[in-house]
Amino acid sequence: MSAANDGLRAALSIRRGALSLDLDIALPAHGVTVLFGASGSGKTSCLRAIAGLEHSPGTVTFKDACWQDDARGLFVPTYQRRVGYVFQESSLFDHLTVAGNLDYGFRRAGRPSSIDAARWIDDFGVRPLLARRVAALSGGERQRVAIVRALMANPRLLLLDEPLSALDGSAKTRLLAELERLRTTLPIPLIYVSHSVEEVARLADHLVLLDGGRVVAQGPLQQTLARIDLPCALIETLGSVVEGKVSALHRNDNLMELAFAGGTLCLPHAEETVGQTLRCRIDARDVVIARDRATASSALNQIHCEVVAVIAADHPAQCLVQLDAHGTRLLARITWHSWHALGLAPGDAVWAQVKAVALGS
Amino acid sequence: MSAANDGLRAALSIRRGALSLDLDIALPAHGVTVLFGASGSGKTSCLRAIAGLEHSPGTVTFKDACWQDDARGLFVPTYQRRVGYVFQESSLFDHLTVAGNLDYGFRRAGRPSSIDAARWIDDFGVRPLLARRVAALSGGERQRVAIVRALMANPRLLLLDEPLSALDGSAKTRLLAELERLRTTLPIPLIYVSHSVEEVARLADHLVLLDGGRVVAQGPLQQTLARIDLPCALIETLGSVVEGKVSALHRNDNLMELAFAGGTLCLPHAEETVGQTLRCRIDARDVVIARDRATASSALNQIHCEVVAVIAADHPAQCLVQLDAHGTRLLARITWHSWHALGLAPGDAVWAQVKAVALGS
Amino acid sequence: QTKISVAAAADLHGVLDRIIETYNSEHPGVQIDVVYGSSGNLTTQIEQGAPFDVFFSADSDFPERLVRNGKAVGKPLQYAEGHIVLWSASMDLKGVTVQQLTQPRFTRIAIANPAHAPYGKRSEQALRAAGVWDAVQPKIVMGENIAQTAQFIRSGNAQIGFVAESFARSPEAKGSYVVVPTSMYQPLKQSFVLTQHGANAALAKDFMAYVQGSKARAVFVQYGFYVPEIAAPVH
Amino acid sequence: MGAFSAADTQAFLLTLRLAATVTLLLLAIGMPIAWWLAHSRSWPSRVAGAVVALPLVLPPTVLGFYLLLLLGPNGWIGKMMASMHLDTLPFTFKGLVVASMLYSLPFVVQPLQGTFEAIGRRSLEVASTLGAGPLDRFLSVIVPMSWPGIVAAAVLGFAHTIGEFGVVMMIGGNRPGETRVMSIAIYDHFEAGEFAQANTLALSLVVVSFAALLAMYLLRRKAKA
Amino acid sequence: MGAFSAADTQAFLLTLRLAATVTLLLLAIGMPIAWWLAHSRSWPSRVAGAVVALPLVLPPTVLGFYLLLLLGPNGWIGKMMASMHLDTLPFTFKGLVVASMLYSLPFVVQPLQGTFEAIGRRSLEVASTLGAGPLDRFLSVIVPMSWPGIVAAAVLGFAHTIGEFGVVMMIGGNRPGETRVMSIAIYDHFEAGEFAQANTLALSLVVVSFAALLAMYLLRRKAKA
Ligand SMILES: Nc1ncnc2c1ncn2[C@@H]1O[C@H](COP(=O)(O)OP(=O)(O)OP(=O)(O)O)[C@@H](O)[C@H]1O
Ligand SMILES: Nc1ncnc2c1ncn2[C@@H]1O[C@H](COP(=O)(O)OP(=O)(O)OP(=O)(O)O)[C@@H](O)[C@H]1O
Ligand SMILES: [Mg+2]
Ligand SMILES: [Mg+2]
Repeated sequence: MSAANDGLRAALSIRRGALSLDLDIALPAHGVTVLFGASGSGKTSCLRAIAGLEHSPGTVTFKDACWQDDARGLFVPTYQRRVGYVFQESSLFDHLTVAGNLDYGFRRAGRPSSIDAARWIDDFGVRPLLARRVAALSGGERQRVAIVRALMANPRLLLLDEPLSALDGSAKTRLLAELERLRTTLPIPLIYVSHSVEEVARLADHLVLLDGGRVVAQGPLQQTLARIDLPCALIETLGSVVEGKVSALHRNDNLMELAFAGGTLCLPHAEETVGQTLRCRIDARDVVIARDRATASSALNQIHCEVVAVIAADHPAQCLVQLDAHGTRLLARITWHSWHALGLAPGDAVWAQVKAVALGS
Repeated sequence: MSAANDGLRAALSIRRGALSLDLDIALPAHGVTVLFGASGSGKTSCLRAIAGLEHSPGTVTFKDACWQDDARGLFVPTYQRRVGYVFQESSLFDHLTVAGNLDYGFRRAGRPSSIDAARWIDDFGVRPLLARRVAALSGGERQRVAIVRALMANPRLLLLDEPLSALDGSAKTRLLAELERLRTTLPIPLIYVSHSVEEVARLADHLVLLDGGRVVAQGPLQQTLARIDLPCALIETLGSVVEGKVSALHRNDNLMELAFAGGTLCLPHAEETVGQTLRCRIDARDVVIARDRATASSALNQIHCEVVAVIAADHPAQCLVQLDAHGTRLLARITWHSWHALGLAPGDAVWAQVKAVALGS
Repeated sequence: QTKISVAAAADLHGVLDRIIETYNSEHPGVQIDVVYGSSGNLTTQIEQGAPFDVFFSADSDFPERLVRNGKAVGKPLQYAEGHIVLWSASMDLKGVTVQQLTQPRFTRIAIANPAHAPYGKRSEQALRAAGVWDAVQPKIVMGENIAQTAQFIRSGNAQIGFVAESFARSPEAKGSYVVVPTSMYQPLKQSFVLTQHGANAALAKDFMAYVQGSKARAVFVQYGFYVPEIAAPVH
Repeated sequence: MGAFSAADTQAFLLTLRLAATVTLLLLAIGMPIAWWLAHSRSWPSRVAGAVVALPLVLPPTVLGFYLLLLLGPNGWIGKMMASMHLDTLPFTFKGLVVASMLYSLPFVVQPLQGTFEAIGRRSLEVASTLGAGPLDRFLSVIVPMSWPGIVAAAVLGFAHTIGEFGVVMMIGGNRPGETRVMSIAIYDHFEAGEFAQANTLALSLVVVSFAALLAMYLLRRKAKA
Repeated sequence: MGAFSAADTQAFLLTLRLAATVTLLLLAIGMPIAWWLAHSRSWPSRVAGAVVALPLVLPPTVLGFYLLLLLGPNGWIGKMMASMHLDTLPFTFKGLVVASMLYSLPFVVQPLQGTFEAIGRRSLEVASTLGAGPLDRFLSVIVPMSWPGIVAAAVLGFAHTIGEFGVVMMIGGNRPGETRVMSIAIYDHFEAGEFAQANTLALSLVVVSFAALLAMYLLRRKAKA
């Protein structure tokens, strides 16, 4: 992978208790890489090894710097790697105020003028919290402070370990939106650990899939999602992601249209503007396949597709059908009964029906 | 409510920090009551007050016994109330083996012959664990032991505080199935705290809804679900529950049919047998409304209903439509756009379409 | 040099303070610090380099040990003779003899530890001379030094005990005492010696000379000591 | 190394007996005190905490001296005991036990308090729901769960009692078989210039105490691991 | 109550000076030791834990006596110091400082160890990712986070040094202004039968120590709340 030369390259053999993970990854120098895997698959261990918090045998290089090379006995300690790290659970310093926390890394980075601290503080809504004691923050506020603190330390690489996992519904939604905004403006690469498909869909440019102690796939998002050789549970979990541009707003109905190569999707509208690029994840179980276009149905979205492949799903009654809509892959989970009843076969032209409400984020 | 006389009656005024909850509940002497509410709504506080672990002003009576009556200065301590309590997080005694934990309450209850300890130990798969140290158990195993321990103490009332919340996917699924089995055989009333709709659907006979510091609704499950005067977020979260009997198995397709007053649902089959009573929850977002019966579609289930009412959903583009299928209430979330496009109005006859895969539990 | 340091046996509490007071009134501007303790302990400390200039022991053995070890210079000189008395804070001891200590009214008899305290050794001698040493064993309680022994008696925890006469005669002492005949034990040749540390201290030598002089002798007598070549105090 | 004389052996055994007695009694009274200190946030409990710690900082001779006055025939406790036809405590084994208990109290209470603080209320609540009353909960939950802390308390109390000198010197009276404990015997040997015997005795004391401490440390680490 | 004589005042001030010096020095050397004991699971650290605790259980007079022999002109440390043209330590303020440090070491190390054990590695890892090196982490994370434990260690070390008697008696030599601390002065007053002065002095000692302990207890509770 050509990205390897100017991004992060890690070849590590991680052994911790029951965990045995052979990692060999090459990540691009820009954008968000999501490390995706089930609980216990070793995501955190991997991130800790990259940050130098744990020493597993192998090599790690980042851009022009070699961080670890056991053959040469080289191991750069964490504090010299300039990696930002946001931990899975809150990890603010209790003995400092919010402002003191933010300044901790900022001061040690020499308070560089290249860091627009004020902007981040505003972007993440941290300004009203500055004078507060850490104990008086909610879970969402704590994670926001932790992210801004990491950013202000002027890192060359930002690592986030499931920053949303400890948050409840609304706090999660809000912080995810803020991270989505950060994604478009951040000048450094970001590695984001997650086991949430929603987070993958919204943030990932690049995807690394961990399963059963190894990297089962890595690469740009759409390419990785389209692979049919992965375990079906994984394919199913991932679903499909449609990326397009907002093409029209129907303010009366609070709906908008998202245009992509395969057609148009109609989905609930919040604050998006026309022309904005948007991603939309479609769960395989929300897709209905029909031979004909339906009329007089509340299923608003009907997309003309071609059947590409079918594989068995994890439940014996069901199968996963991969569809192609002018280059965008869609995934539908249906019963084998329907597959046979509709007489489907790869190459057939069908309609994929998706309710607009299923797309509300 | 007539059940009040022979079940639990609690009138308590619970004040703890930010929480201010005025509780007035009357629960039947049999079956499972689910206390449902968002995180922080005071479910745990409520259970603790009933168990006597916390003393909030008010009265509590259970069957013929008065447990608390502040007017008379009466407060029966927990250990004399004979309530079983399964805590939200694991609470086994570390210094005892599994067998020691089970025996703790059993011995104190006088090892009554009326308790069929062996059956519970087998039902919950605890037998292979008996000699283990508690530290060597997984989360799911710990909760199973905690439940059996509580049962073996011969309680008159069993309280479970989100026993599944600390478990991950598969452990949760398995234990939920075991609780479902317990529900049908348990001779004592059970109060189950949860904020999971799945658990409500599968376990509740009786429902108490907590919101904003008060009981917003209480009563038998179907009656409570049918109420349209509740906050729409709550209605939507609850969805609908269809209870019926398995009427046919299609082993080739791994599907089965569930017959209920309003028709038949086709859904994935696991180990159910014909004649078995089954509950099936239907998420409002999985229901499509159509004027006509669809043909050549993978949506297997089409149920003839009448539109009962419509209310605004929490997203301005959407509405919740309440449908009636011969006495069973169904709920559909659709866009207002579709509502108008289909020209729907209360009293209209429509088809509710549900994918079979959406019903896989 | 205007300052010296003196180590002194515990039975000199009071008397030595008084002598230093009178010495100071004649030699204003000099300072003499006194440290009281058990003679054995002080001897060990001097052997380990404690910066005392003069050592007042309760007997002559400890000063001789220092001279033998080269930790003191010159010969030990006797400054007084120490006698023991039977003392009680609560009982009238008129007519009581050492032999009578076997009587049941004396449940606890305090003595200094004969193993190392000079006054303790003399108490043992007196009890042996009276032939009651073995008989009174169960009643014996021992102090680590003579001052602590006095404490047992003063607080009433021991009804009776052997102490230096100076304790029984001190102004604060309550109760009554009887002298133990010197025929029953060997009076203590309380001696002092110039330590190596103080070998070159003119003030130390001057003070030692003063202690041997008549004014100091009078104070010793006043506090219940016997001084060679001077008539014994009247009881 | 000097030999272990019969008198020294007696002092050694007496010391062990004293330490064992004091440790057992202190555990019995220390547990309720420690539980109270661990779980009450009231004003009196805070003051009591400082009072219990006081023997840590009092010179033992001072403590011993006041005890001598207090327990003696003229002290108010001594008078009280006399009026109840009890012997006064100074110069007796019982007296040493009382004084040592006072002296070693903080060494027993503080480790107990530490473990008790670490036991959450949850385990007690669980026991309640399983039908255990207050005393039952103490015996079946608190005691077994705070085992490492109880061992630590016992070892510290034991070792500290073995090592005490000042208090014993003040109120003991050095009576063989009754109050002549090892620390006193060692000191006597020093004063008499019998360094060889002193060394032997001191060494045996150090070995016993160190073994007890080491056992505790190894145990504590195990409990943590 | 007797009056506070000039000599007593001197002893009082000397005691405070000694306790303050010892406390500061002990905090400085106690912190690294406590950190090591708290975070190492190696065999040597466990043995070291027991060694550090040893002064808890040694009779202070025994400790003092061996120090006297070791530090005196014939002891090997004394000889070493003499060969380096340093004064020997016994009977000097410096000597008292050294002896008191040894004696009070466990009282400082143990509370420090307790708080250090409570600080997880997480905070240090966070500091690393924010660019803080090892010393920086110690000063900016460990010290402020273990503040209550440091206060407890300081108070206990201070109070315990104030109260020590046996060691000081053996190696101090009771020199006014140099080694005559309060506990010795009180004992002297006792021996001389000057109870009024003894009481006054003992009371002032108890008041100082108790105030320190009480402050610590109140602080500790606050920190927990
Ligand atoms: N310090 C350790 N000692 C022993 N085993 C460990 C240790 N750290 C990790 N493991 C093992 O490694 C496995 C993976 O841990 P890791 O935290 O990296 O997983 P994860 O993918 O981050 O999981 P999650 O999504 O739950 O955070 C764990 O299940 C555990 O068995
Ligand atoms: N001991 C307490 N001190 C102060 N506030 C408390 C205390 N216990 C509970 N509360 C308050 O009561 C609220 C409700 O607590 P409770 O645990 O009963 O909620 P819950 O419905 O069980 O929530 P969850 O689903 O998260 O368990 C909490 O948010 C908290 O503000
Ligand atoms: Mg993780
Ligand atoms: Mg709760």
